[in-house]
Amino acid sequence: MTSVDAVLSAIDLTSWRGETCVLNEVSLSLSAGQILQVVGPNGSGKTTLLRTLAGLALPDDGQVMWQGNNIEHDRSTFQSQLLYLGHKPGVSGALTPRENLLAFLHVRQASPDLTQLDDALDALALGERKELPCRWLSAGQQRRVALARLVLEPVNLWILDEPLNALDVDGIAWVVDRIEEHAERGGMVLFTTHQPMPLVRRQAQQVLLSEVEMSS
Amino acid sequence: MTSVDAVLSAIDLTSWRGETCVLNEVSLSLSAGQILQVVGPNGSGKTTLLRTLAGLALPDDGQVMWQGNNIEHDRSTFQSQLLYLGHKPGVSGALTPRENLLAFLHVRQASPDLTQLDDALDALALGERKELPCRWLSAGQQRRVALARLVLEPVNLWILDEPLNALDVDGIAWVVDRIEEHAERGGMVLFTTHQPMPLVRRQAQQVLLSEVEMSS
Amino acid sequence: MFKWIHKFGSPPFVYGFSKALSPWIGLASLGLFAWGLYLGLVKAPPDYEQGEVYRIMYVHVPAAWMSMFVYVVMAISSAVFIIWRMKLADAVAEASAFIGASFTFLALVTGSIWGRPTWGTWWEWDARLTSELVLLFLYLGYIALRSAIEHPQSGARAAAILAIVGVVNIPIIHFSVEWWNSLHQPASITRADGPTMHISMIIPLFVMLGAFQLYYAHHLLVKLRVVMLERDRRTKWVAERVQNGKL
Amino acid sequence: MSTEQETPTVGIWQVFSTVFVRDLRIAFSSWSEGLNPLLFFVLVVSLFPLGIGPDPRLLSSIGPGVIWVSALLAMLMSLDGLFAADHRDGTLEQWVLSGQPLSIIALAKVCTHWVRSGLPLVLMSPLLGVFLNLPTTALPVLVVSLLLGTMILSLVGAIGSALTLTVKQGGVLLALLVLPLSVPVLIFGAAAVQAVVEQREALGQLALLGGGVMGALALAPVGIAAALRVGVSSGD
Amino acid sequence: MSTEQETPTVGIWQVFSTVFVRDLRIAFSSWSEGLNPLLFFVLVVSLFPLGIGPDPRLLSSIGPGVIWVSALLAMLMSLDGLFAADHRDGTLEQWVLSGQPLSIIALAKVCTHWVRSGLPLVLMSPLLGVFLNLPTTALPVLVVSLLLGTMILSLVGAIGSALTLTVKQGGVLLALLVLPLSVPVLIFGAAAVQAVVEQREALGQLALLGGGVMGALALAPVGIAAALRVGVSSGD
Ligand code: HEM
Ligand SMILES: Nc1ncnc2c1ncn2[C@@H]1O[C@H](COP(=O)(O)OP(=O)(O)OP(=O)(O)O)[C@@H](O)[C@H]1O
Ligand SMILES: Nc1ncnc2c1ncn2[C@@H]1O[C@H](COP(=O)(O)OP(=O)(O)OP(=O)(O)O)[C@@H](O)[C@H]1O
Ligand SMILES: [Mg+2]
Ligand SMILES: [Mg+2]
Repeated sequence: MTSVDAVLSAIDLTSWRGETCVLNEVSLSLSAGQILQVVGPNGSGKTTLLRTLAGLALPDDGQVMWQGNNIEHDRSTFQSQLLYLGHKPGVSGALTPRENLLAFLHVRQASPDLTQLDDALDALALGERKELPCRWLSAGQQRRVALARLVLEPVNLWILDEPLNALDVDGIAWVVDRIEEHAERGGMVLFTTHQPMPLVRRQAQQVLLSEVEMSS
Repeated sequence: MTSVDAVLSAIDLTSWRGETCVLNEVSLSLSAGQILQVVGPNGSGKTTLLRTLAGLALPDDGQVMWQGNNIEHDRSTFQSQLLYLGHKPGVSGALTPRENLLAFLHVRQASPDLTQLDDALDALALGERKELPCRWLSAGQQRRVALARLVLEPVNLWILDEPLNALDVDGIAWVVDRIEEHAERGGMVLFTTHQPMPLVRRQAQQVLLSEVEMSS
Repeated sequence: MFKWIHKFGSPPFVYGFSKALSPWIGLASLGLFAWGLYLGLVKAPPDYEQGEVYRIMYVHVPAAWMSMFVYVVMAISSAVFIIWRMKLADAVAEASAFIGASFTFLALVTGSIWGRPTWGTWWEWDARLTSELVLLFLYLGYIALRSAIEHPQSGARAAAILAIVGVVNIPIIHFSVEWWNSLHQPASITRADGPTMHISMIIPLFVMLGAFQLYYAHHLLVKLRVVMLERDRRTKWVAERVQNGKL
Repeated sequence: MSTEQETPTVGIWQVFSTVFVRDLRIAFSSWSEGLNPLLFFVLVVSLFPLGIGPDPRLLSSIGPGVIWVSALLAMLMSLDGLFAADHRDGTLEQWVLSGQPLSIIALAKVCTHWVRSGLPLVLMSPLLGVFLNLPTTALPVLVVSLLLGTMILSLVGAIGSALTLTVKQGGVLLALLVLPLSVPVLIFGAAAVQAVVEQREALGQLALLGGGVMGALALAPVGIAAALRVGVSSGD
Repeated sequence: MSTEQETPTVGIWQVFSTVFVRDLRIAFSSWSEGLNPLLFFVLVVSLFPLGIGPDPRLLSSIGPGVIWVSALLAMLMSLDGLFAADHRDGTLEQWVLSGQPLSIIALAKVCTHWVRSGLPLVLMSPLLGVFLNLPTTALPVLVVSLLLGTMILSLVGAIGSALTLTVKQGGVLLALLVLPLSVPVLIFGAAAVQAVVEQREALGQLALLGGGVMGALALAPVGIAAALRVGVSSGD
């Protein structure tokens, strides 16, 4: 399943949790402009796979390669090209949406563009609430704060674990648009969702994970 | 919007959060066999409304009536007929699915039916994992544990806040079936979801909450 | 009876009542202060043991008594709030917290100043002193808890529970001198078999106590209005008052 | 549909034991956690000789105080997260909505807390007494005073823990709330031991502590329940 | 597409100050929280006279030890949640994945912790010294020793806090890990103050503490970063 021009590739990833083999020799590859959806029922190992690809979890076997190098050997090059949004949004309840986002931006960019930040918040219907501590926001609003990073951080690879969770119809449309736009500009997107998602302009490839059987 | 045979009714509920009026004189009523979906964009106050109806949050104005009595005056009668599942599933990560469910059952029933419990876990594809601490389960599996209570606790009123979150296609179908079944048996269901949900056998009524404007 | 409570407990009525009354109480308190200080500092004879130093008593003792009195008021109104859901009672508790903490602080400081010449030390880990310090912490905890909980209604109820629970400390403060033999004066005025102090020293003390009480009442009434405006800012009666310029 | 007659009422005892057993299971789901408060107690007591110096006369004269203060701190430390996990995962909401008396559920949780934190500390205390040169005649009183005292601390502390449920870094606010309330316990407890060390009667102090346990048992569960209800309603 | 040249590299100083300011903002987002570790310190110090009794000679002889032990406990208490909130809401994952040196981010977090917990406690200590009848000549040494000591405790304690990230009730396990490491700090710190009280030189102990700060500054951030990486990868 590896292709020659793959930028990100995983080779024979195997992950055990307890006595269960959650990932069994999973391989995949992703090249510029590609969208890849990881599909599988609840508990089939999608989150485990995405976390392993992002370098957050170590596989028991196999490796993840970024531009031909194992990501463990050159973490910071890989990570500076990666945006990972997982089940936990990474939004601090004590800070406002603006403060939350600014901290991430300042850590990754020398001088982030502030008008762009305000535009993004407006586009996500958070404009009125950008000075409110995030713990007061609704579930969907908190997720929107995290998702604003999609348009603020210019990186190549997006790894999104159920980005549509808790979002309303408008929110979903916004995310879908961003994903397609990103791929059109040559970026790569790896994501999961259980929702039927209309990707209009580009077709997503799918990686199918099957149900995990417990070996007993 | 109140009807004569309403079992649960809310009259002019008003809730302020900070300087924002999240619920502005919302009234609704629900009678036996009815399904009611609360609809509205992110942050429109759906969660606030459901928590208020369940008696978890106090409204600034207005009241919630159960069989004609204010729920604050006779909490335990109301609550013993209520199953509320919110954004947080109420599943302890240190306990197994079985232990989690048993604790809830034993608190509400003198002698719960254990075979029914195992059947429910099997139906939710948790059969193999019923002895695993819940913190090891995937997001969708944890939600399934909480949802198993739908078939285990014989109560009249279900209040479900985004019960379909994190569920896969099979899981969604299971929940939808349970909701329809419950209504057919004369139960009442109040729920929210952002997903297009095919209620095949019964039509859900809708309560529409509009976007919340901040008064500044 | 219930109707009566309802009328006199209604915010607009209390607001008007407080507005009309508070200046007079303030004046009366000032008057008593002047009289009490004159009696205490000029008229009362010097103590045969302590000389002139004892005169700090006229601030210390009323402040110490008030620190406990205000706490009891706070606890009782908290109980009323929890049991009958009377919002006004909670406003009284909220308005009392800061002034109560101030009285406690004053008692600690004046006690300390008094301790230096009489016991030869600013501070002693004696039971009454410590329990007064603990009372200060209770007040601070009450204020901190209220401000730490964001939803005002929840903050009010949480603080009320704390105030009620904390009231167990009041008898401990009062009886601490008897339970532990400590440096501090045993009760010489508030005892079952009558006071042991000379009458010319006691009268100014009670005048000062009256002054403190009235000052507390004055402060409470003023603060109550602020608290009520803040809470009812969205109601009709506040809007009407704002419109008529009658704040 | 009326399902009311289908569900026979649940006895209070069943509610209590269900919650008690559930919480014990969580507490001891890993052995190290079960032991933790005890180890903390031992560590704090052994810090003192390090901070103060090894003079045995000095140590034995401050011994009762040190053991008592350490016990109080160990209890406080373990109180911090008493309801936090349940609140975070939503279980607490479910208890509030269970339709059963919340004070019984609260009492069950306090009992688990005491079995996990208070009891081991009581059992360990004689050894630490010996370690700090307390006379052996003082050890029984040490044990009894800690037995009663830790019960009060569990009960009263749980109120504080419930009150600070939604406060972000509740730990220190908790200390601010609970310490003033536990000062009398500390004073009577340490005084009882000190009395025996100085060969006086300690019955009076112990009786007061016993009365405290009774009072706290009667009143605290209601307070905890009220505080939990407030905490749950004050937003997620 | 190659976006690499679009993003000029971010200096280490910017990373540090961003995280430092962000955390300070969270810490002081309510005034009461900012004050809390200090209040805890004051409360614990005042517990001892209650437990031990009011004898002034006894108190002043154990004064340095009591203040030091209380400072250590206050630091410990505030260390408990150092990374917990960030871990729970997923921010820590984001720091790990930021592509920036994690040790710098860790150092920034430790600095916030010290400013919030250590510094106020250092500033308050002279007053408590007076309360416990320490001679005024001992106060400057008390302040300096606490200044250096709390820095070491913040740095070393953060390693423990990072190690107990995924442990459920980490508080007490944290104490277990950190207390043994902080015993030398306690011994030298208290000994320095005791030395001045007994009119001896305290320079030796202070120099040792200073050396400790240097060593901890050099090594701890790397340790914390490693521990955080492990904590984040060991499950959600
Ligand atoms: C910081 C130091 C002190 C504190 C915190 C303190 C606290 C208190 C308190 C709480 C009371 C009220 C007790 C009650 O009515 O139940 C009180 C009363 C009193 N204090 Fe102090 N005190 C301090 C120092 C002193 C000193 C140095 C003296 C005199 C030598 C003194 C003399 C008195 C007297 C005469 C009363 C009235 C006793 C009675 O009849 O109840 N106090 N103090
Ligand atoms: N210690 C363990 N022993 C056995 N099975 C485990 C253990 N830890 C995790 N698992 C299993 O590993 C799987 C982890 O799945 P993961 O979280 O990656 O699923 P997912 O595909 O993201 O599911 P979802 O759609 O629900 O988010 C689950 O099936 C879980 O039950
Ligand atoms: N203190 C506050 N000040 C201003 N607005 C607030 C405050 N607290 C909460 N809000 C607003 O109140 C609303 C609460 O909405 P709620 O959580 O009920 O939304 P919801 O309809 O459930 O949304 P979702 O679909 O995202 O779950 C949000 O719009 C939130 O921003
Ligand atoms: Mg997943
Ligand atoms: Mg919601």
